[in-house]
Amino acid sequence: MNLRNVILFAIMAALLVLVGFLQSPSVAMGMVNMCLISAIMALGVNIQWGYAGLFSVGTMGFVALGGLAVVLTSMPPVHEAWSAGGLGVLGALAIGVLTIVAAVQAWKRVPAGLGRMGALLVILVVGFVAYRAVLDPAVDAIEGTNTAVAGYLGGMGLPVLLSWVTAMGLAAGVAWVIGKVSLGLRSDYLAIATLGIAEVIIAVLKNEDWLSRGVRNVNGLPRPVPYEVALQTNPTFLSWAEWLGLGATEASSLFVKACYALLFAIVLAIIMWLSERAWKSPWGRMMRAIRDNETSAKAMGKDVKARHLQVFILGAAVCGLAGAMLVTLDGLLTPGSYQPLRFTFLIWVMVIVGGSGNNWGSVLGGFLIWFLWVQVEPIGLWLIGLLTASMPEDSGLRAHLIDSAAHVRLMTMGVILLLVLRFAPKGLIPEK
Amino acid sequence: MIRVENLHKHFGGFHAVDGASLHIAEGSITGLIGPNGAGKTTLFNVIAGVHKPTSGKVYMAGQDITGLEPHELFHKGLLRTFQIAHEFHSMTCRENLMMVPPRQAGEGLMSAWFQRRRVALEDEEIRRRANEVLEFLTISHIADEKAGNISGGQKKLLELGRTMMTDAKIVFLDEVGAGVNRTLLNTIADAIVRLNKEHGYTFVVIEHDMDFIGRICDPVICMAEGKVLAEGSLAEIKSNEQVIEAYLGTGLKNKVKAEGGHV
Amino acid sequence: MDFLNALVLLANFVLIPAISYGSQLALGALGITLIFAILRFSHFAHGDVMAFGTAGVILTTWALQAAGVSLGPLPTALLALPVGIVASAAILLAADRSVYRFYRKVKAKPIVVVMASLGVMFVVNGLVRFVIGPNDQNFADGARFLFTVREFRDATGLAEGMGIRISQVITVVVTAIVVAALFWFLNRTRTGKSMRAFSDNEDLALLSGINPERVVTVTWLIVAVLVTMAGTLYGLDKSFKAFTYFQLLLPMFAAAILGGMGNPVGAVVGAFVIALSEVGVTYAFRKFLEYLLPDGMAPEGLVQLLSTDYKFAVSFVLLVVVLLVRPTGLFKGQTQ
Amino acid sequence: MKKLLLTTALVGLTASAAQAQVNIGIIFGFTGPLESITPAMAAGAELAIAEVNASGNFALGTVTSVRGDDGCIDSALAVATAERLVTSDHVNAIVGGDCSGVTGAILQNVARPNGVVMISPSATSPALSTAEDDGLFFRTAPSDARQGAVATSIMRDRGVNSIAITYTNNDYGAGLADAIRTNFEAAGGTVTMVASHEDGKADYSAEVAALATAGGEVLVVAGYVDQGGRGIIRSALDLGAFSTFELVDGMIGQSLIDTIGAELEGSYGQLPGADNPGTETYQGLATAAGFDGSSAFSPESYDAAALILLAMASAGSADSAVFKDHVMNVANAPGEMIYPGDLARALEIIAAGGDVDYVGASAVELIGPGESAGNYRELEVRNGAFETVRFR
Repeated sequence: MNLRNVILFAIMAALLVLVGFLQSPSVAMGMVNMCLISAIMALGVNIQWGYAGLFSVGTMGFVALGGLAVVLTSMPPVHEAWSAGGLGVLGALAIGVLTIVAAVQAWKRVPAGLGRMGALLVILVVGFVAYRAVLDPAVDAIEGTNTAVAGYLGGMGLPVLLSWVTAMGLAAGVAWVIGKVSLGLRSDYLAIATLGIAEVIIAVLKNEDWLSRGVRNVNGLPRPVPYEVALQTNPTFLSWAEWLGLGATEASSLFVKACYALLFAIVLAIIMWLSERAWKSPWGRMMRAIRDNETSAKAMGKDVKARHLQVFILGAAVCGLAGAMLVTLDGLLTPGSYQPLRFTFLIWVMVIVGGSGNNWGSVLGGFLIWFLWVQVEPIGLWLIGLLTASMPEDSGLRAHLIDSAAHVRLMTMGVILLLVLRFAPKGLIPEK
Repeated sequence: MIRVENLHKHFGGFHAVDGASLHIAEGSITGLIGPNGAGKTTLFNVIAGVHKPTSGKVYMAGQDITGLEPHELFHKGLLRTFQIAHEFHSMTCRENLMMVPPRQAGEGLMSAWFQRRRVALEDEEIRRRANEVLEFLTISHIADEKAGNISGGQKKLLELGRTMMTDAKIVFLDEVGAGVNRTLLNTIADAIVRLNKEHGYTFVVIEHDMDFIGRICDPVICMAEGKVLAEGSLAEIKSNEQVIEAYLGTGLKNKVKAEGGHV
Repeated sequence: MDFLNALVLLANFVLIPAISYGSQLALGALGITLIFAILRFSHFAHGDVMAFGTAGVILTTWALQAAGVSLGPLPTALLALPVGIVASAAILLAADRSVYRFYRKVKAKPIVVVMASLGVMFVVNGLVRFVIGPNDQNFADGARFLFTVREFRDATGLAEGMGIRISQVITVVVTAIVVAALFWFLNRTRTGKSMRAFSDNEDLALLSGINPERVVTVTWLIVAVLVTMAGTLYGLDKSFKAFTYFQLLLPMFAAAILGGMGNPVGAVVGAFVIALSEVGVTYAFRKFLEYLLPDGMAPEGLVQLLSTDYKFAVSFVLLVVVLLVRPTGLFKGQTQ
Repeated sequence: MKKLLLTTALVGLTASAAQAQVNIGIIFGFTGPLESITPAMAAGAELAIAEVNASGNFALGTVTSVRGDDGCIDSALAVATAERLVTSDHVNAIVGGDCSGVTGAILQNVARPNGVVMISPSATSPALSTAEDDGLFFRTAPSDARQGAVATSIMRDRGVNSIAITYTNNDYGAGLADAIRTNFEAAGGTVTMVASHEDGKADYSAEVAALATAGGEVLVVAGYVDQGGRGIIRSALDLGAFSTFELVDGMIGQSLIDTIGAELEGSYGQLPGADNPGTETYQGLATAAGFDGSSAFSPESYDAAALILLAMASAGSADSAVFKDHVMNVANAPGEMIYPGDLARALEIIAAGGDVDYVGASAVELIGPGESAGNYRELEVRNGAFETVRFR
């Protein structure tokens, strides 16, 4: 950390403090929370891109899987649904896995040619038909149970913080499969493939209602911190608030946000500690070598494929963790809210603007870009307000401009990305 | 040490290596010469696992190593350098050397995170070895330079240095002398000979500079059009009719091509 | 008769929609593949540039309609095409001059240019909404059908019918003409040949006296024609909406890669494969089988391989499988 | 960076300068999938506010409105926006959000913690009926559970025995499709297929092809008027798959008829609303103000804003904790019926200690957990326009 970086972070902190004064402390704290989550997502992408040069744009999928993990871990199980079709779903999933294993074995064992194609086809078709035959009735039974509030299998009813761990596991597991299949592709193809796979993950989340209610959303996820409303009626808390000279509402809102911020900051600190330590160790040296020159690294005995898979999984796990934290903060899972623009490309902007290959850069990028993502709209509205102040009230152009204000946000992101790429291609905090 | 049997490598219709067979004796410094496009580099690439051969076999110490991955061959003691230097440009010269030793404890994430002391001790040892190598190659003064910023000849030295960071048995050097000034070339030649004598490395060297070949190599193998043409001492090769014709023929062709605008 | 019915059924619900959708994708995918062949990067701003060009066409169409200009049964938008092409050419060249050219000069890695195209995507995305707003815009006029399902049924006496829209005919015809013209241009004209030479081997082409900036400019101009055509045809056939055009990016890329990135023939074939698989794999074949199978053997369920929820997943699974088996796509694409 | 600081500072200053007044936050998805209908919704809410300001009868001061973007599907953005509006712009109440998912997120993460009243004009998910809300959440749109029953009775009365359903793939569409399916099957009808469609996709032939094979006398389209729903209808007509459509509230809009044309004749649907002259009045007002009042959920938005202001007037306070208990009173009988354009009169009556029954543009009648009772108009497309057949 040199002086320049300290100053950059100080400016960022000052911006947030300024928001606290000019808008409200509560807004600032809310932003800090989202900034922390964004920073972790950016670290996840940085592990894949900055460490290993993997152009994976499937971030959204892993973030969404993290969200799914929260539901699967922390929601109470729906016993009704389990007895209606739980076994059927598990059976169908087992059939699905068996089919894939059989297909892979056939691919490996049967010599290439028509025989292999035939065997594969038979295995896949039979497996698929069996899978659907077992799954469909079970799913219908599950989704038929009290659809308005349940209609899914529920979770395991474990503490919500545990879901942050399962989120990493889930994302890592899926990343292992994706990585096995697609890491051999060259960069642009890998990008499109991961972009598509992320969309497929979202489609599963949206349409497999038995899993997490699909687009019906899961509301009321348990919280790791107290509820504001409970605090507002808690005499001890109220006396604290009074002592601090804050209103009950404001104090409770700030307190809850501070609790979250503390949790998130701890997670971020752990990840940073692990990342920095790894990056400065022989492991990091090896990864930099692989990123610099794959052929040469191979010739020097490094197993590039295995290492790529390793960082891909690590990055995915970190993104999954961030996704779980996000859903925990929101208190609900809305699969419809996962959009590539917001959960993949915006995160990439964070990494590039911050400085790829540099952990501190990613953190700064996460903070700064989230800050702008939220603040550009009011600034844009204000600017357009200034611009149009002299226009007559009923001017069509004025109305058009005001309606367009919200779109300034995307344009700003684009302009920032282009400027950084052009004039500071290594980002605000370059890799040393 | 290395036996190549009837090796073919085809790219589409182009037969880069077309039935080459050769044997490289343990402890030798074998020179591999031949006109441009003779298939020398492709042969290297196939032996070193970069390309899978179309047909044919490669044996190392009697063991079939055909089609193994480069990193697997590395662990068997087979190393190679590249025609165009493949340095790790964003790393310092010392780091370029330090990344080489295989099975470093610190390359495992768990050790990197939680066995700091063990990793540090091991790394200290590797650093010491890297410093020795730098000393040996007389490039200690650039140890902390980014490898992307050093001169072409220094990069070649660095590549040679990397092969010294592990217990190599056989090292393939692809055009070590290309674009290297006379002084550095001599340093490289000295280093190769010393490594051969003191550490028992076997070398296979592709090089166009006949003085260089003549100074360190015996025997010399000449390739042309994907086949092995002749083998023997440099003097023998130089007087071989077929070799002269192969060089002259393509030499003329090359001249014509160059005038036609080929780079 | 049953056989004919089955055939008409399939044509109406699968083949005709897939062919017109495939044609629109083909034009978009051709643009992507050309940019990749000449400039060597994946152009992520493609969908939004398409929306921009189409917005130009729409605004002009409205002006023409207001002025009372009409093409009779054909949509007025065809007249407005040149304006849209100029608009998209302007934005593409502006992006090239202000963004991409710099990276060409410094010989940046392709991935950096891809990132820059992401930036351009964000900017154009906002620009389109400034120009025409986020709303759905309808600008099709003229006759809608060549013949409708009912007309077909009445005329042939079959139980099943099929309809063909004017917009579908225009789509297929225009696509055929544009693709043919493009191939003629690439194979027969001097500029086209130099583009192909440039794509095959940049260094060699430079030595033989090809002006790279000219090749690049011509490429952008062709891409402008292709995207505006694709966007306008798509808008005529369905409707215009900025967000939808952004969404088209994925199937267009899938088509280009499936066919072999950098290979124009591949892009066209890939587009049709994607379109057919999206419609075909999720089609419920019950009625179709009812016609073909003997009585009593008709299936109970819908005979649908995959729910329509996953229709685009089909193209991606296909894409990944093809890439694994043939990393350069169905037709040999570029590897670098 | 310096400039940025400056602008942020100024934004903050303008916000604090407005503190002496009553502030209403308008939070809709100005970007995202609903971006095309939200301007008319926001304009509706702002129309009500302008009317109250113009009346001069609002004792609590001038009402200003602040727009905020919830992205419709980006709950993190929605929460950040709402947080900013509530704690920085000090809004006294929120009109919004638009989509049920983000509405739930704002309710739980901002409105409840800060004790701010929220009236959503368009979040119709049944799940919101049972959400914890501390009496702060209302909606001028009825829950979809009710619409399912209404749609079923409309179709059964017309003698329809089998239907196929397609819904937009979000909580609104899915909830509505569930409600219609359950009701229709309970009423003895057959549902041949329930298939979702994604909004904003390139092509809907696959969905229509599957639905066509499943068959059915009527295709129920539970989507949005200028989104996938329209694409489905267009495609279904072109392919000759269906000729009659049952349209849910999100599908009702003149623009549908304008783009589809005569082929839509005879299709029918339902829209929240009682036998209400207010609807027409509202559309007149909207046209005069320069926007389309028939756009989906625009009347409900007007009503949401109007209800908030009348409740404030009735309570004599802009404090949510106080006026939240007055919302139901002003919305329901007894009292003088209030229609769009009558807000000045309503304020007078309230000031004089009288009672009002706000009917508004969408026939507001709040029941149970503070949601619209669910009076519906049955509409049919006749002569190129939606005509009201009867009220249910």
